[in-house]
Order: sequence, then structure tokens, then C-alpha cells
Amino acid sequence: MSIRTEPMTINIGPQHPSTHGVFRLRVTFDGEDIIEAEPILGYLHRGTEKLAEERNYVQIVTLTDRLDYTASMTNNQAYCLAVEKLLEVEAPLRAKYLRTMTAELQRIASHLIAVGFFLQELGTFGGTPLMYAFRARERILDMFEMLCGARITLSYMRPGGVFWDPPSEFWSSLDEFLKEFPSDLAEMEDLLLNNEILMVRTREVSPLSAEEAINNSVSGPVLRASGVKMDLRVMDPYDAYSMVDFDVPIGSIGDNYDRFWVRMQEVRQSLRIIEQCVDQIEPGDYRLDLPKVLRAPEGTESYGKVEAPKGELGFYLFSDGGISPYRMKIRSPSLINLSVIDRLLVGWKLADMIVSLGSIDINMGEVDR
Amino acid sequence: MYGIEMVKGLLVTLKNFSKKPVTIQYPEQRVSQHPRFRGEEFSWYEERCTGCASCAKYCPLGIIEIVTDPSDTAVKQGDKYKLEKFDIQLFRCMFCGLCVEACPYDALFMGSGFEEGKYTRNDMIITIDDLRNSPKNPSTWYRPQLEAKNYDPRSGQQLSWKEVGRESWNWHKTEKAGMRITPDPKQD
Amino acid sequence: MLLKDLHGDTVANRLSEIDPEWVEKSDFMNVWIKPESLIDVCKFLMSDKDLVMDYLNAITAVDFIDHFDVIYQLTSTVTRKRIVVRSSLYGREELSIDSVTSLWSGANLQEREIWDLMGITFLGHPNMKRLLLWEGFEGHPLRKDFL
Amino acid sequence: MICVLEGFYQTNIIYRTIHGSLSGLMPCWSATIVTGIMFSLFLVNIFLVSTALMTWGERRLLGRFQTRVGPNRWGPFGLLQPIADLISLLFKENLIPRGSDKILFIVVPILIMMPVIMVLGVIPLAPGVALADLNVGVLYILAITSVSSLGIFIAGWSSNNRFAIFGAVRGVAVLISYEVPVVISLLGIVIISGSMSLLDIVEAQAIPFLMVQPMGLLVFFIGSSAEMNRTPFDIAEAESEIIAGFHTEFSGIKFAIIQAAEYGAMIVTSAIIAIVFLGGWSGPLPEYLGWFWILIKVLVCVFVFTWVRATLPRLRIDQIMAFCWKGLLPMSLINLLAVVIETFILKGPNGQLSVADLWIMCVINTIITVCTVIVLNKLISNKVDPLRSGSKILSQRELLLDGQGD
Repeated sequence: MSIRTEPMTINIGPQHPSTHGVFRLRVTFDGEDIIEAEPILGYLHRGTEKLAEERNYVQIVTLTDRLDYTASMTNNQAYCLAVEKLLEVEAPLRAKYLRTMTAELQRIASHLIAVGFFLQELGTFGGTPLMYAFRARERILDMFEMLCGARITLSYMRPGGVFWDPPSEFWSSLDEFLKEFPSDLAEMEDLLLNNEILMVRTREVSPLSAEEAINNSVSGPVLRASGVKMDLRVMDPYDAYSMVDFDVPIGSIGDNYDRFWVRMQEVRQSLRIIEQCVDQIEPGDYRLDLPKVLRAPEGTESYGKVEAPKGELGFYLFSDGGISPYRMKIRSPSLINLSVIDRLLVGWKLADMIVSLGSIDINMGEVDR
Repeated sequence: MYGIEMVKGLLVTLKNFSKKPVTIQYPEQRVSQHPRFRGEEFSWYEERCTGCASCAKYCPLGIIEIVTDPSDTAVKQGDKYKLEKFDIQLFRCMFCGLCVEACPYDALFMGSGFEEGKYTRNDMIITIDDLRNSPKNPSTWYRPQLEAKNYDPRSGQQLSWKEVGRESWNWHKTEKAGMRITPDPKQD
Repeated sequence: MLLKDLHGDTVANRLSEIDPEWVEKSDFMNVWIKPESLIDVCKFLMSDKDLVMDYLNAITAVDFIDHFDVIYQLTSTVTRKRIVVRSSLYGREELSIDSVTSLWSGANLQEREIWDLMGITFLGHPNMKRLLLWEGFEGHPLRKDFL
Repeated sequence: MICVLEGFYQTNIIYRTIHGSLSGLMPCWSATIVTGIMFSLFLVNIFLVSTALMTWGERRLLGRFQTRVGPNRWGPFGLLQPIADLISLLFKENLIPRGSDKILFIVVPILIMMPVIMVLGVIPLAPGVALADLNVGVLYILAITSVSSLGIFIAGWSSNNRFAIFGAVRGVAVLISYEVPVVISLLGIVIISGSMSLLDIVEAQAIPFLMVQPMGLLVFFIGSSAEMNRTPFDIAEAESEIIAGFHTEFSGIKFAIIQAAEYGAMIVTSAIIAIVFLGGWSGPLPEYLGWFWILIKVLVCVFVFTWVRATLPRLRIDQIMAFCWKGLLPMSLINLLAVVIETFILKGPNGQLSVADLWIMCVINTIITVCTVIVLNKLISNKVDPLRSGSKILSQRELLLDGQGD
């Protein structure tokens, strides 16, 4: 005799402690098992693409801050690269190094948040690892405040460089950070990287094969965790990435643990990149002498992309010769990584759902734009 | 072995238990705020402002409203327009600082505070009188001349409009404001 | 090896060899193909040994008042090449193009987004609903005639 | 007529004193009732004050584990924080969700609170200083604590919320499963001490049972932390998954009572551990300082519970069940078997175990514990091997060369 069960549909979100913002997931459960999952988006839709059509090229930089608000620096970078491609200019060397450095700092900050929340969703009470992650991230945010006066919505970069040279105290605190952060990171790794409970919770849970990952266009750590050797920093070097040496962690089967592990390793590689940038950077111009109101030639288009912490972030710009882009399309990694969510969830349990969602590391500002 | 890593994790938390808390008790203690901090309380120097409304044009949200009066003495002096209205709707401001970046005459500066909570939206509109009377603790954001002086906005001293400019205060005696070309800031 | 952008004309020539009906025009970056032949072209691009375009970076649509361009940015994770395929849809009402969800499942949410904001229907999409805006919203905001 | 019950309470020194002084003023039966009410008030107030301090203490401890400060605004060291919380919760609107079973919804906090207070009644703080020294104290505790599963289930059922149902079902499943190893682990104690009375158990501890039965303590600690819904077994109220589990819909004073019951359960469990495994009030200082020792032991237990809570992530429901039935139950059975055999062999002619016997058992049981843990490790070690063959860190060059082979 079998037990008669009835599927139960629950809306996870938009108000839920672990949906990373106002995200709604309509999930049908059979007991604890998930039999259907559908993401429902749009609670944070602000129409960034439409707003961009009304603003000039520099003003849009402030809009890009608000996409992935845990990684504004890389958003700025992707956008500025797109505009530079459109104008066919190139930032000065010092600006390139500054951008690379700050983008990598931002990657550390973003990955710390991702890892912290991932562990929080595994259920460490009150988020002890999250607090440790925030403690380290705080120092990065402090440096960003020195750099550009804001901590989250940075607007540090401009088309043609960065808005200003870092102050002298930035360099000393960066040195201090580079010296002290590895031990903080080692502490976090000691805390949970090889923890048995974490292992049994994440190993072989929600695996994503390489074929599936490619077919679903996922990018960034999620793609690399599946074993696909793809990193835009290496494959299509922008800014100063061709001048630094770093390794790329590749996962094996793309389960939750691999995604977590790849992020943890990437933080170490980011540190290496920053160290090399600090060694290599030389005095020089930090910004091109471009007019305040930029105009791109009519009919030109460009697609600027970077390896953002969450994946491939691209800006497609089309200019009609005016002071603002005719069309701006944001290829947001969070949205496209999210298209794989139903595959990851179906067949797993309620507790795994939250963890898988955390392992993709979405950011609603970027999903809904 | 099963359990070893868990014990390792427990030891990490125990080690942190003995550490001093890293959090700051806000109203009593404060984190060090960097001079470039983009804060409220815009510092505006009327003597330098010509009413060109570059800031208003450059603001991504269009929250700065400037009304100038070309008549009266202003035209005779040939220097600048007389400002009648300079409203900043602070409740919509996102503190990107583009208005400061746009100002060709170093008349507008970001402030350094962040504790200007108000109860109504109307209170959040900074009017020209507020700008005139507000404490002049400008942030050094996009103002290299202040950074060169190692100026700290949180030290509390007010800066007069003569002190904040990158040129000597009597530059306008030799040339007319409208004809002046701002030298590229990076050459300073 | 590094990712390499293929010249639009090269791809156009390659495509014309298979079927001269496919290609509309090409420039240094893009290949314009006829909307009817989209699925065939994509299947060819996916299966051809020199191309193997297995990764769909993004789908974009641009409103050019008299026509809409749907832009497919494709990358190969095998041959490390990149091409941009475009398709022009003329007119403003009841636009439709074949969905590529069957080839790249990553197109799912992006095609829904384009339908939502641009008003281009993707035929054969499993779940052609609005993505960001609510059901019952009138108009498609990213069109140039909206507001 | 009620004075028939006198005999039951005669052993209790506090009861005798109060009843004696009251019976001069009023009839015997009313003196019994008044004394009973005074007792209950005394008990409930001790309980509430200690849970209030507990909420403060746990938050401070968690704060320090996370290098934060914790509540420190109200009063010295934030000690008045519980009062502020209570006032805040008292003045919240009394919300009862639509479609809920209203009567059950109101009853739930009482149902959850009741067993904790009732258990507190039999816990001796010193010889004779217990509100009721039952000769079946252990049985009573085990019986009463199981009642809280009923409260948890009714909480989930009555609130007409699917998250609450999830929490309720999970909570009941965990409680029922973990009750088994907990009971068996306590059986070992009962066999050694030869009594179910907590007083006798303390007196039987010539050396603390922590050393005699390390595995029993391990099982009891893990099992009771699962029963209390504490990390790593807090799936019934897993805040990142199902909001707050069975008490998602409870707010205001009802929420406060449920929270108080949870923290109270921790105090009660710590007290049981202190009495059963850590030797109760025995310590190097004179006997009148017994309360001090028991307090220290309880605080140590609370600290360890909080410490574990601050560090470990949560298990999944199937893993929790598997851990209980495949891990804890065998462990508790091995422990019981070892204790039974040892007691059978070592028992003297009068049926008592001497101190030397206890030391022999201590050595044997420690070896057995270590062996069991190692064997269990071997059985599950393949799942937690930190090395992974597929994952690798490629250099840029390797990454770039990769595509050319194809």
C-alpha cells in the first residue's frame, strides 16, 4: 500500500529570509521533495535599460552601480569598457591597472558575501561565517571609501579611465590588507571549508553537468564549477589582465560544493592579481581627456564585457549619434544563471533548494535591472 | 577523520570569542571617515557660483533646480547671474557627485555629514538659504586642491570660499568668469 | 587560446555556401539572416565542425522604428570563436521569430524578457509569458514609442 | 481531606516550613492550596527570570563568537534587554491568522511552555532542595519532555501556514526519533546508580558519570540538542529555509512564551546534564556551596550549547534521521550493553558498585567510546573525503592551451 500524497505549492518569497532580495520562487513540493520550481521575477524592476536611453554616457555610470550592488566596481568597468569600445578609445595604462585592482577587490568583497550567505543558508546560526566575511569585506569597503567617497554605489570609473587617482593612504591600507587578509581567509577556510556537515550537505547535491551549463548559458563561477574552462579574464583579456599572472580554479561536477569551492579559491587568486598590480603600477594619466558630454558616431555599436564576480557581465550599446545611447542592453549574469534554477532544484529537498539558490549567487538588483 | 574539521571550526569560533569585537558602538564611537566621503550638507560657495546650472544639467536624476536672474546689477558687473533659487531635492539624491564634477568654478562641494534625517519630504529639500547658511565642511571628493592641503572635513573647521578654490581668490579681477577655461584638474 | 571575433563576411560566406537563401547581408561584425531561416542557421552553427557555437551569450532586440533587430551573440567553448547573428523583423505589430530555446535552454528567460519589454513573440517557446512586468501590463516599455 | 496528600510532600523541607507556618493561620486544606500556589509562583518566576537572563546571555555569547558585542544598550552590560524585549512583545498586536484554529492557536504557547516548567519541578539543586523529589525522576523527565512535540505539532497545524506545517512535521519527526537514543543513554545511568531518583543518581556519582559513560554523555548531548531544536539539528525552525518553522505565525506575547520555553528547555537540559553526568552539587567546596557548583556546571553546558550553535551548519532532514538511527542509536545501544555487562560482572554482593569498579568502568568505556567513534568514522568516511579528483586550479597558460587541442 502506498501513501496517498498531495503536492503542495509554496511561494518562497518575495518576502523570505534567504531569497537574496525580492525574489519569488513558486515551488511545488511532494513532502520535502521538490517536483516543480518556477522563478517569478520583476519585483525590483527599475527599467535601467530604458532610463539609460535618457541619460548621457557619464550619467549612466551611476545607474550601473545599482545593478549588482554587491559588485558596483565591475559593473562600472563593464560599462566603461563598452563605451570605450564605442568611442574607439583606450584608457591609459595606469587607469587600467587601477581598474583591475579595484575590480579584483570588488570580486573579493562580492565572493565573501556569496560565501557568507551560502554558509548562512546552510544554517550556521546567526551567520557566524557571514560575520567573519563581513569583517573582511568591511576593510575593502573602507578602501573604496578612501578611493571614491562611497562604499557600495561607487561610480569610481568613468569612460576613459577612472575618475581620480587614489589618495596616498589608499596604498598603505591596501598593503596592510594584502598582508592581513590571507590569515582571515585561512580562518574562514578552517571554519567551514572542509567541515563534515557542509560536505554532506553540499557534495553531489544539485550537480550541473558541463554540457548543461554551456547549454544554459551560465557563466562565471557556476560555469567553472561545472568543469568548463572559461574565464573572460584569460580568454579575452581586458584592462590589465593580460599583464598579470593568475590561476583559474575549475570544479569537477558542478555541485553546490564545487560552486562554493571555486569562489573560495578565486578569492586567493584575486589577491595574487592585486599584489601583482601593486608591483606593476606606474605613475601616469588616470583618465583620458574626453569631453564631459560624450557623443559616439552614428550607427556604431559595441559589446563590452567583463568577468564579473557573478559571471559574464556585458553591456551592448548602440549609438544614434546623440549624447545618450540609443539602446543599452545589459547581459546580466544573475538573470541568465537563474535560468538553470529549475534544473538544479527538481528532485532535491527543501533544504537543498535554499543552498542551491545561494550557490548560484544571484543578486536581485541585477536579475530585475 | 569525521569530526576533526568540526573541532577545527569550533576552535576558530573559540579563538574569535576571545578577540575584541570589531563592531563600532555608533553614537559614541565613530568609524574614521575619509575626506573624500560623499555626504550631505552640500557646501556651496555663492561667491564662486555663476549660476551656469552645469550641476543641474549633469545631475542624472535632475533634482537640482536653479533659477537665475539676469537683470539688475549682475549684468553690469558682467560676472555672473544672480541666483534666486537653488533647490536640491535631497530625498532623491543618490550622492553620485556628478554635480560637483560638473561645476567648472569649484563652487559646489559634496558635504561630509550623513546624519540629516528629517521627518517630511519637504524638509529634505535644500534651499538656497540652507546652502548659504550650512556649515562649510566640504568633502575633498573631486577637489584635488583640498586634498593637496591635507584638509580633513571632519576636523570641524569651516572653509571660506577663498580657501577652497584652487586659484587665488582674486582670479576674477583679471578675467571674466564666462571666458575662463578650467585647466584640467590632473595637471595640478 | 584567446577568444576570437569572426568577421561577419567570413561567416556570411560560409553560410551562403550551405544555402544562399539564408544570409541577408553582413558587415565587419554582424551577419544578418532571414528570420525564417533562424533555426536552420543556428542548428548549422551549432553542428558545424569549424564553428560549434554551443554557448549563447545573450539575445538582444533593438527597436529601429521601422524594424526590429534581434541579435544573437554566440561563442564557442570548443573553437573559441565568437560571432554575432542578427535578424531584422519589419513592421511594428505582431512580430514573431522562432525561439531558440530548443537549441540553447539559456535563451528561455532572455526571450521572455524580450517579449516583455520589446513585444517580439518567440514561436515555440515553452512559456511565453511576461518576465519582469506583471500580466496585464499594456505595452512594451523598451519600444521607442512607449512614452 | 486534602491533607491526605501531606505524606507525599513531607520530605520537602521548604514545603514543610511554609505549610507549617500557614497552618497556624488557616485550615489545613487551604494552607495546602496556598502553599501550592506559592510554590507554582516561585517556580514559574525562577523559570521566567532565568530564561530572560538566558536570552541575554545567549545573545551576548553569540555576539562574542561572531566578534560582535551583542545587546549592550539597556542597563549595565545590556542586562535589562530582556525586559525591553518583553515590553516590546507585550504591546504587539495579538494576531491570529485567518483560517487558523483559534483555540488551538492560543493553547499552543501554554502547551510548549508547560513541560519545561514541570520538569524544572523535579530538578534538585541541593540535597532536599527540590520541589518534588520523585523516586522516578528520570522517567518523569523523559515522559514530560515528550509532551512538547504535541505543542510543536499543534503550533504548525493550527497556524494555517505551510511553512509552519513543514516545521511541525520536521519537529515531531526529530523529537520522536531522538527520544529513543536519549532514553537509552539515560538507561545506562539508571543501571549504574540503581535508582531513577535524581537525588540518588547524584549521590551515586563517586566519580562523575561523564567519565564513566562518555558515550552516554555524547549521545545525550547530541540527542537533547536535537530535541531542543538547536543547530546543527534546528530544522524545525530553520530560519533560512522555512522562516521560523512551527512558530512562523506567532507574534507578540505568544512568541515570547515560545521563545522562553525554548531557552528554558536549554536551562533544564543543562541542569539535567549537570546532575546526571557532571556530578550535580558535588565539588571541592563545602556542601553548602552546592548551588554554586550546579550553577557553574549549568553555565558550562549552556556555553557549550551556544558554542556549537555558533559554529556548525545545519543538517538536512534525511541526514538527521539517518544520523539518529544509524549513528546515535547504535552508539547508545553499545553503551547500554557495555554498562549492563560491566555492572553484571562488577556488582558486589549487596548490588552496589564500589569506586574502584567505577574507575574500571571508566577505563573500559573510554576505550569502547573511542573504538565506536573510529568504526563509525570508517563507515561514513567516504562521504566526507575532502580531496576531490576532478577539481583543479589551472594556470592561465593551461587554460589557453586547452582549446587548441580540439
